[in-house]
Amino acid sequence: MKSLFSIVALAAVLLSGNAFAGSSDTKVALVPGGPHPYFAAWERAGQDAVKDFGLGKADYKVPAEWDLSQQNELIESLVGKGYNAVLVFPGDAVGTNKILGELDDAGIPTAALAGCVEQPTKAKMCFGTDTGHSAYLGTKQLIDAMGGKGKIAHFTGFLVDPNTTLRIKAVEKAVAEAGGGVEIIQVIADIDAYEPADEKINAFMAAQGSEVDGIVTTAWVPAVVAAQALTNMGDKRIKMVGIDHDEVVLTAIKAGFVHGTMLQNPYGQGYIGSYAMDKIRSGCTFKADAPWKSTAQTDQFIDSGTVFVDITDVDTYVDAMRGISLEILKTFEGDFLDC
Amino acid sequence: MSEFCLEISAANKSFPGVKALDKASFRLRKGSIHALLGENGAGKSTLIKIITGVHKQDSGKLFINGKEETLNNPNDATKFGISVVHQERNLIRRFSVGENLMLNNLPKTLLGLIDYDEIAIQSKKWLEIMDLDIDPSAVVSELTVAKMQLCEIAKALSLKAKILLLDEPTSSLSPKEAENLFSLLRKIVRDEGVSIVFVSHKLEEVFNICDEVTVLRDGQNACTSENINNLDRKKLVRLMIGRDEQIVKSTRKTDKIKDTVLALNKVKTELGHENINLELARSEIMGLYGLVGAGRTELVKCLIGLEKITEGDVLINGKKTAIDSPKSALEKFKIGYISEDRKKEGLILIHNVLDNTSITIWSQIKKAAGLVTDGMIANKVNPYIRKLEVRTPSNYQIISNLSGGNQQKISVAKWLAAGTDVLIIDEPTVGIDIKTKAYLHELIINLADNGTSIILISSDMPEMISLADRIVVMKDFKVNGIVENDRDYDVVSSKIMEFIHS
Amino acid sequence: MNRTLAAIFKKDWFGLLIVVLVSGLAIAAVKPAFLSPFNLYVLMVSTSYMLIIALAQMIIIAIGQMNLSVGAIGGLVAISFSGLMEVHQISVPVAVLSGLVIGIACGFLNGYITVKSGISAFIITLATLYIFKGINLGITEAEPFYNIPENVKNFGNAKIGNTPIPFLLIIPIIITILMWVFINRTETGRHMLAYGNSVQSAELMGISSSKVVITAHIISGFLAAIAGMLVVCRLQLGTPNIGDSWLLPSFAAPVIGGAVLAGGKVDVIATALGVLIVAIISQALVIFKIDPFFVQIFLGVMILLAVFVNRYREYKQEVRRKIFSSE
Amino acid sequence: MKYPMNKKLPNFIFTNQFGLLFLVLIFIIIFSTVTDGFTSRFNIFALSRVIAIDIMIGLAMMVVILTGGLNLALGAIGVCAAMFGGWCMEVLGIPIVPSLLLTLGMGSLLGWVNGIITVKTGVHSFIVTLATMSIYFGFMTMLTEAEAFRRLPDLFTDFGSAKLFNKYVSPLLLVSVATCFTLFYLFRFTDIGRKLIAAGANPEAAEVSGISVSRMFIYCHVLSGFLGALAAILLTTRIGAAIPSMAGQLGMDWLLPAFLAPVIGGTLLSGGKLSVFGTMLGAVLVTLLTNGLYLLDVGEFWIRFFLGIILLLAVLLDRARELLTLKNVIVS
Repeated sequence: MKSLFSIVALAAVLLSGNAFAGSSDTKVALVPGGPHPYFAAWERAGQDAVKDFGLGKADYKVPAEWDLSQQNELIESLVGKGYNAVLVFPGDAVGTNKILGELDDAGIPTAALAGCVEQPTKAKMCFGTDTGHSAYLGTKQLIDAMGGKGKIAHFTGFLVDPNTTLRIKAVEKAVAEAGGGVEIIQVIADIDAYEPADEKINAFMAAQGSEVDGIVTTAWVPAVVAAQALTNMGDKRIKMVGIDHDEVVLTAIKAGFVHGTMLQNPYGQGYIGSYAMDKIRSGCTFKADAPWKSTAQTDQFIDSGTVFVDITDVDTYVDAMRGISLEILKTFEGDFLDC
Repeated sequence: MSEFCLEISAANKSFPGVKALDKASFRLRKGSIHALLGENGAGKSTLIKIITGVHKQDSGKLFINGKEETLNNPNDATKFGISVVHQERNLIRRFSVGENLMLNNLPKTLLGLIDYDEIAIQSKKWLEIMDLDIDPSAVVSELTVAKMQLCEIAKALSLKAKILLLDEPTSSLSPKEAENLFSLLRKIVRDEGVSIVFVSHKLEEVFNICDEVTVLRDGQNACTSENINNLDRKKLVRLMIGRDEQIVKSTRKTDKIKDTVLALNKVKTELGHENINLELARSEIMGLYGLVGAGRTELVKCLIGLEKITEGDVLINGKKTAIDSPKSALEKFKIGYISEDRKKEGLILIHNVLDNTSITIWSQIKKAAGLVTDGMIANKVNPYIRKLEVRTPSNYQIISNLSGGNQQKISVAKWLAAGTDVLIIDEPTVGIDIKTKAYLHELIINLADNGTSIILISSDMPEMISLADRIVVMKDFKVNGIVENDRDYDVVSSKIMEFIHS
Repeated sequence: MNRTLAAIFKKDWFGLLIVVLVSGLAIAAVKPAFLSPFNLYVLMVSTSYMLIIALAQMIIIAIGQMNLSVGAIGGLVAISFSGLMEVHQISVPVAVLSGLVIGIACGFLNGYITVKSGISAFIITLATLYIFKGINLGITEAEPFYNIPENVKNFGNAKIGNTPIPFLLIIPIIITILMWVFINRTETGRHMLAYGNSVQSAELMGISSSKVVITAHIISGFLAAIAGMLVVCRLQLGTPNIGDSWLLPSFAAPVIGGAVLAGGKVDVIATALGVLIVAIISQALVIFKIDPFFVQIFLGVMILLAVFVNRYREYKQEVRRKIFSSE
Repeated sequence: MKYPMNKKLPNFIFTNQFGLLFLVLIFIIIFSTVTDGFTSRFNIFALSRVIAIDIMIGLAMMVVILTGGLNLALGAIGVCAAMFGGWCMEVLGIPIVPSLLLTLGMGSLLGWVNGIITVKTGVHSFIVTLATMSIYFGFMTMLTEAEAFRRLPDLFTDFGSAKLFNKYVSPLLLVSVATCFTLFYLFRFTDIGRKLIAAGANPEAAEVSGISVSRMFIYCHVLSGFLGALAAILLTTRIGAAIPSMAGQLGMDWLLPAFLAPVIGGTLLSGGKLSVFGTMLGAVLVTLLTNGLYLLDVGEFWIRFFLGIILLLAVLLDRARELLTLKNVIVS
């Protein structure tokens, strides 16, 4: 798969860039919310972190289902197995806190990766994308592309996911800032499965396709399906800003059917996250005056980089990502850690 | 070709725990109606299952038209022209009559698709043989039970059956329908060259139509292919139960019957009963007699609140009352109903003896916090289980493992335990062997003598006349007449018949 | 003539047909866009694979069982189908064929175990659901297959001439017709319904349970396979998630179509209309911009309504049956 | 409890529970020898907590299966109840105990609605609860706007992480086990319990025998809702907040444990026969397996596959046992 190759390339670059020495007994577990292509890069990132920073282990462990309890069970079993640091994409922004607290009591440092848990939390940090913020930026991009006026539709994921509510609010915020010119004509949610997404999004296109000028999608599946729909319709009038790096979206960008997408940095998250965990286990602590960003959910947030990619840089987004990852890594210890 | 179309010699069959057949033999003469008799558990059903290929005999030979054959499954039996009409209705209720008849070899068009016109034509032929005037496209579920029965026989014939097994065919038919059935049987034996194995507990019927008799007792032959003319009822019974039959002749004095416990006054029901007026006195046995579809069971079901009474009054001990459910019938008014349909409404087959016998009394005997232990139950019901001589290895035996007779005893026992004032007994002895039957008759009389009022529904005329004090004759959901029973069979039965045909 | 008319009124699908027409016209009256060619196209597309999914469940309902693994089979076939083409460069026809084989195999497994063990299909298919989905995830590790051959993609988008009718709809239509013939006009089909009506009676009539049950499950697997591949054509990628969302709609449509879960009563046409109704509703919800929060409630209420209607139609019949069947 | 129960002890060998107990022990031995960390304090504690919740969910489904029906809305009911409870505690500031009672009340109420509809329409509860699932869950998301209630009283949330018996066991497990004994008493030693079972086994016969079947069925649904709410409470203390996604989309993440435990535990899907302790052991077995498989490194993506296989083996094994025991039954 292309995305994988690019990640390998990125890895190579990072390798040459920085040689960290020393070996430790840190055994990091990278636990996504469930089986999902977004996290695939974590596996490679973990392996590289082991090589580069001499960790004991940094394994990518996927819950059998996209289900909070399953994730908790997995994490608990991993701890039972002797993993002593956990990077987790919170199965629920609130619900995951409890187990993080318990891990902390057991002397196991944890951090939220790719998505945040809401404070108060025992997670050392949230290293990832501010879901709200990226939705906000994406919408901004879209509004610019639309020339500051027009009708917007917003497609997003499960309503029961607190992030969804954040995204809806963020999009509204961006629209509000754009002044009267832009309005949201429809929000379609709960389409994290492909078949209903296909049905609903196309139904929307059929009913509103002529009126709507822009589409912003803030979840993986809607992004893929909407990109697909626009491609099938051969419609280049409607501007769309997607999210993440699914090939369908990227191809649609190249083909000009999708204006751009908000990329996140899964590899960097896994790579630097593992590094940070090791540091913390080796006695480092976060500085009091660390340059935290703060988000709707937490004020211990470190941005893993959110890049807007459009047709001009879609082929080179890997480099863009690399740049950011290197940046973060260079300054990470200095800025954040007390060792 | 031998003169016997079916022959079984020295068949043995045992199941874990019992030897069902012990060198049993059976010969069916071509073109004859052959009675296969025996108490429940004597091995009849096992023999039938062997003939129909459901079971395989452990040892012994099976000949068809003089050739030895082995039947591995029911289909084999069908191939040899053997087919059976079971006690339970076995038609597909949502399918049309025609399709049911043809289901095993549905006529097809050139494309291999089902040809419904052809079904109608072919099935019509068989229906006519059974003198059945039904549209083949009629849905089975809308037929009367009697017609379903005839359809099943028609179906058997349609399978080119040369050997027809009828298991308790009249158990749910009225005498008239039974007589009609018999003439048809004689007809198909004559015209269609069919030979019939006839299984029944009603000996009158056996003498009525059978040519030869084979009796099984404890898995062995008590007699084999005995000509009916060499037998009389007495001999036959001795062959079956190994001793003489005590015929229950009620010597009850009806004059001691006084105060009315239950009265129906101009009752009209949701199911279509019109203007029903009845009075039931304390310790009276009131018979409800009528043809299938006369609305007897339906009436009592309305009475105990399973169906709605739309007009008229129900008076209990003179008080106007509305019974909305069997629950209140039992708990408020102490009225019980022993269903005709043991398996469906009578018993919980997957539960054990104890629970089935005590189901009616849990609320009665519960202690604080609803406590009901097996011990408490056993104390209450064991007397009745003993009284009725239920044969079961333990109180924890699952009901479905008991014989039909014992099952029936349980479904009676639970109502005795409940100690009701009014007991409605629906077809108490259908498919019950003579011993148990006699026993149940005595029991019913004792109950009445001890002050319980009984409504008895039965299609078995002798039974009705030997038990009931008064016989209410119903027809088309109406009461056609009431016969005071002076226990003179001929007089009473002819009176009843008049009312039925009036 | 009158008799045939009366017969039609009695049919399960008649009421539904009315519902479809009325609701369709009503929506169109308010939003003419509803009848726009593109919208009709979308409607037919979503109907196309849902139709097959519903039939895959219906055939199992017919024999009085349930198949919880319909979606899992569909998903497994979907990823095998696309995987074979992407990873092993297998030609489309061969890929389709192997897809069908896998579906049939899964169905056979369900049927065979159910018959031989005598355990309720509900449990067996619950277990196989996990097995099939497990294989799916094991193979893909949750990564979709993207490189679907162009001709497959085109098939997923093409319309017939300049009508709004999608190619995707052709196969489902054919299959629906075949299923109708199978259920109503073939011996095996009738035997299945007979079995669904009463296992005991069917066996006494010499109908072989194992044949009936296994065949039904094979058909179910076969249909699930087709549905899975159609979805791939439609989405133009083979993602492991295909099938995850099938279970509820697969039951909803037959039930709205008046199927009896106890078995023995299903109606192909009514089921098809059931699918159409569900599709129309979920479209209406989008067209009328119904608050996303309402959507769930709406679907639930609809299923209940459908059920109430069916019950009401049966009610009087039952009273009559009570009179005859007892005694 | 296998119902109806045979007193003679040797027959226990043939009961479903014995088979399960056996399997559980076998797997415990296997896992504790071949995996590292299975017997670790942390793991056992974690197990005890997961088991506690799965038992409760299993029991909640069991009491509806008893009627020969299903309760697909179980998860939805649980979440609705939990959210309601969270609202009581956080927004209304009602003290813990009354809040919990209200939560249980809400669960029972929703169960009651299921029961009423099922009984009045005579439609199979599968369809009814399929519909109410969407309805309940829809209303919940609408009213809460998917906002979680996370500022719950510490006393309440601490309960979920409290450790007993030398930090090996969670108090949640005690709650579940206590519930098991209560249900065992109900079904084995009370008139109402016996009536529930009779009604489930053969509604017609029960009705004719003077039991109000519809009332019994409604009781079962109410009980199911009640236990569902109880499970939701346990889950809330365990994750420290009442969150709409605690049982997944439409609450369907609960369905698998809900079915596995009773079914493996020997509860008859056609109704009228249940096994409280069987359900308990079923939950233990399934949780044990998941945990063990995670520890065994079979590769996370394959876990579902192996779970499916083992589930299949478990039911087939149980079936074999049944056939074996049937042989000692007298034929007559």
